[in-house]
Amino acid sequence: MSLLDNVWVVLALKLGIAVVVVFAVALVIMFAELKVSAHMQHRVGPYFAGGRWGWAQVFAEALKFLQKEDLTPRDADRPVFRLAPMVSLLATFAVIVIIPLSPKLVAVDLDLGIFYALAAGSVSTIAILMAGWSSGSKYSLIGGLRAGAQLIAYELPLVLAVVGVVIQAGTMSMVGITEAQAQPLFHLGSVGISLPYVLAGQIVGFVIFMIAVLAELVRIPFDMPIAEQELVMGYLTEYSGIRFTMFLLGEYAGMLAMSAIAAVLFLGGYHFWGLNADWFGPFVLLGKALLLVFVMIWFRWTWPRLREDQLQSLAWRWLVPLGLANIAVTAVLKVVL
Amino acid sequence: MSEPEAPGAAPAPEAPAPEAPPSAAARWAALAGSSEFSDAFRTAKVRVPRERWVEAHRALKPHLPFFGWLSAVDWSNEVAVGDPVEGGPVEERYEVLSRLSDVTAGEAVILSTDLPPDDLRLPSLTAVYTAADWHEREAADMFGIVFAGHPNPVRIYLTDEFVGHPLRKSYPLLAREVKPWPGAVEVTPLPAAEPAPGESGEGSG
Amino acid sequence: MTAPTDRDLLAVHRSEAAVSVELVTPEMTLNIGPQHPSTHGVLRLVATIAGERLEKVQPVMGYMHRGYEKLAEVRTYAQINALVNRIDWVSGFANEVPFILAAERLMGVEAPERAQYIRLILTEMYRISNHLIFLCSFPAELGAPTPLMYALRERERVLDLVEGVTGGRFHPNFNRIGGVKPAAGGGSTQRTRSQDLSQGFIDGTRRAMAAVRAVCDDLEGLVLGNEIVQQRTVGIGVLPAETAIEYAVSGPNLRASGVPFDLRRVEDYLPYDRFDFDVVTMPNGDNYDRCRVRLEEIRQSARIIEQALGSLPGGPLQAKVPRVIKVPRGECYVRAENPKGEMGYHIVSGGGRRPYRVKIRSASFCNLAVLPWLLEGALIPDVIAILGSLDFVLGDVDR
Amino acid sequence: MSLGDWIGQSENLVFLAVGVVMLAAGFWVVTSRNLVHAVLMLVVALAGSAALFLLLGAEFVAWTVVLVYIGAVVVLFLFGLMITRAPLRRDPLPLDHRRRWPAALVAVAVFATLAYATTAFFGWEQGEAVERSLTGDLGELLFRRFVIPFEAVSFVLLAALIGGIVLARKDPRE
Repeated sequence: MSLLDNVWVVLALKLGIAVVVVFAVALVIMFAELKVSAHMQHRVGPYFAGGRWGWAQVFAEALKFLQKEDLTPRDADRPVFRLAPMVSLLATFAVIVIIPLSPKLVAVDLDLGIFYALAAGSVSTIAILMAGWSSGSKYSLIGGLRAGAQLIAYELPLVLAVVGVVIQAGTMSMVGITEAQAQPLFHLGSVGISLPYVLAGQIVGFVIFMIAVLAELVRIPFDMPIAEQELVMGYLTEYSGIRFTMFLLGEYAGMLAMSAIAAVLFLGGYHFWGLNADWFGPFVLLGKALLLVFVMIWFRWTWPRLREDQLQSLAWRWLVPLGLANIAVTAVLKVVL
Repeated sequence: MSEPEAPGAAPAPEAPAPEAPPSAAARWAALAGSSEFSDAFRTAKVRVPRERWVEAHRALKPHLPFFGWLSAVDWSNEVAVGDPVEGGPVEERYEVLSRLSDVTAGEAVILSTDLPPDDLRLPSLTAVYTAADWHEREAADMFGIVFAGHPNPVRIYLTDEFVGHPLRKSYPLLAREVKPWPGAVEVTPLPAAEPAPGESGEGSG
Repeated sequence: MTAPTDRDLLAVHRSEAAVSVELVTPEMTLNIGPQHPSTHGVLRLVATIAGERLEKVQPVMGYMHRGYEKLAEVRTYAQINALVNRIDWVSGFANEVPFILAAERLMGVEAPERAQYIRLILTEMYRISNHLIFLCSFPAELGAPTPLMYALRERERVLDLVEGVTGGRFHPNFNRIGGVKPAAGGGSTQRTRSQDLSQGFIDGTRRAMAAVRAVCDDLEGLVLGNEIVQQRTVGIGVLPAETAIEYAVSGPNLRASGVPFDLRRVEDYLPYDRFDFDVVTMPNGDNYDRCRVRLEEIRQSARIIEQALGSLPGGPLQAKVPRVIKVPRGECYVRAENPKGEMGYHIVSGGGRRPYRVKIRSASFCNLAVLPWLLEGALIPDVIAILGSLDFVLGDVDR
Repeated sequence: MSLGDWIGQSENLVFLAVGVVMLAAGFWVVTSRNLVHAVLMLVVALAGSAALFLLLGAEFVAWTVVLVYIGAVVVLFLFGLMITRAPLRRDPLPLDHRRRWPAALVAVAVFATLAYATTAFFGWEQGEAVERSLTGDLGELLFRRFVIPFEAVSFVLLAALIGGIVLARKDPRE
């Protein structure tokens, strides 16, 4: 019994650390969005808070959100309305748990790691639908509907893109996939050269994965469910104060989580040529993930938004067939090579 | 876009008066079937009787397809705000104006008709010019003119509870009555300048 | 009002189930506005939607109706001039021009050449400013906020120059009957080289025009060249020429439908006939063309301004007018090519210091009338895009 | 094995707790007057079944339940409900209660059939505990031994899919 208790204690500790780290990085990403967008638009961005570069801006905003009134509209379905942000945040954290930071630093290493991540991530759809419906506002409802349609459409390409990687690596474990990418692919003289999957056959999968991730995260150019100019923030319209903050945090934590997963699946995870994964692993992985996050921010501030039907046709006409073709090619190559 | 090739401009030489080419207003008046027109201030204006209002528009439409605007003037000797017309009383009536133009050469005319103040009804132009829709709703709001046959005769600017028709001369400007506009004394001579003759001298305190 | 019991609702439910065997998507009435990020002010669209498609839409206006036509009856001409540049606040000066021209025509006064040139330059600068606002707000409505900053930065330069001359940015109130206002310390109507233009205005304007052209090139590449923008605009909100004329759409919206009608060419008002510029038209009349037309018009306006700066005549700023402006009896309508379309004033003068009646023909009001036609059957995202592409200002709609 | 021993094992305690939650959620699903609430309770019930699979060590099946049933099927349910007749206000949508007894009968019959089939096939003996993941075995079973039933089911599902599209699609001539 005491051992079991210990396991739970350890797990709780790990989870606590994970939550703190994720919050910290999410705040960094928020700040990066403020600054990056500002520089892309010839602005300075946050400047005063904290004295230098406005580094305290995100904390100031977090405080502002926390002290705002937590409103629940009269027509809202109270329990569902209040539960939705928590479900959203929970789903995101459930994904983050399985990301391996180094060969030894893994909160949970599941056999089915990536499969679990996809399953946990799909729960966030429910949270969005809950938020959209329970707000009692037509704009929220339309936003929720759009989100539902969009997330269903992009779940499939996401899974298909992952399947290619799984076939090539021969495992679903996140650690296993990372290690598979560290295996020497070919030899130059006596030196074995390893390549991350994005360079070793899964470039199509990577592109599909990233597009689907953008859609899953409801980021521009796929942010129709919140579409401020059309739906006045869609399913977020009625949220305020701490619950809005939870959605916001969920978005940035989700960006981090999905980028980290993409880094594990396609960019070699914690491995980087010549760096000791045990020591530098966490930084390498974080660096790769933040690079992808930067790309997401970059897209956000340069592109307009697609229309819902255009997004659907992109998913079904291009991404799904491409994903299937990718799987077929990968499977054939796996057998042949 | 192609067919209204401004025929108003081309047949000008064939017009009856040989010594002076007839004014644009005369040509439009002939087309609209009216003999009352004026060309003052480079603004061609043709008066038609109320009965011929829609017909006149229909006759002009092939030449002037662009419906600029429609509005009205409340000619009244008793005014609640502003100045009455100088130089004697006017014939009390509501004058409805509509401006038509083309989209090639800038040919244009204002059609006008008179309504007696106690019978503000006029057939709607919406069947001829679609664009008249909102303008007629506005005129109905502002002057209380009833446009018979309008497809959507709801108020456009004012709320449903609003009483009165603000652009009638009998409608007071309440804000003005509560607090007189300083415009009454607005002309103050510059300190250096000598007081100008006329009203400004009276206005300066 | 008592709440319906479950039993009542059940009865309704059963009868519905009996009538409609298949599940139909219920129609929903969506109020877009009056408080909405994309309605350019307080416009309300009562839309009947099925799914995301608009079945019918009814614009509701009047939230900003300020009664300018009534106010004009109690104000002198100079005071009305300060009023009318608030109609379309994005292009303030351009609102003043047709009003002053109408008053001048009734009085038989003509402004001196230099004043006319200054009017023309300022009008074109406001046209640039207006179109830059369009070019930055339109992508923002498609979800791209960044062009906003690019376009607004150059607009600031233009407005700074305007401010240097007129002292105002949005509401210059710079026109006077018979000319324009002499700048600071002025007051003389006779000074030949008067202090009308601020120091460095000409050079500054030339530089600003170069910057405006540069930002136009940027926007052409980054906004109009963007595939997503093209997907969202090409073939969307098509307004054929016949419909545009039928609904009396004017200005860039009309020219985007392929009708080469520009009052600067047609009407004889400011010395436009001395300058070389193109009337820009586009063939398709969709959102994309409405965007392109405005982009090109910025370039043409820059062309006009550069020519006008090169041939700016000297001379007085003001014609001789009586100290107290009294306009003789009569009526006339003067229209001008405003940034948004045909703007005109029908002034009926009773012979006094105040007009008897002023009818304001504003471009946005007439351009907006085509909205229900354009929006029928559109998807909600396209509704916002079409709305934005028409470029209206609610002050110009409601007056 | 006495009841005390049975309860003494922590897995059984968890099983009991999950079972109770599932039962309560299931009851809520059929009694709730709010369709959306009912569907959300269905999510709880499905999550419970995923938890049960986890207890059994069948990770793959558990995550499949989450991914397919919660992530896709329920989302589709909610989507369909919201687009048709989910009430935006809080007033409950009156559901038809006339056929509740036949429905209960069908439910009991299904339960009895499944319970009988399970006990008849596996018996009451305790199965051997499995230590490793069953994913590989599951794959072997599906694609070797049961490949023909598997393909047949896929075919039926495809037919159902096409049928659904045909039914839902309105004739443009109408």
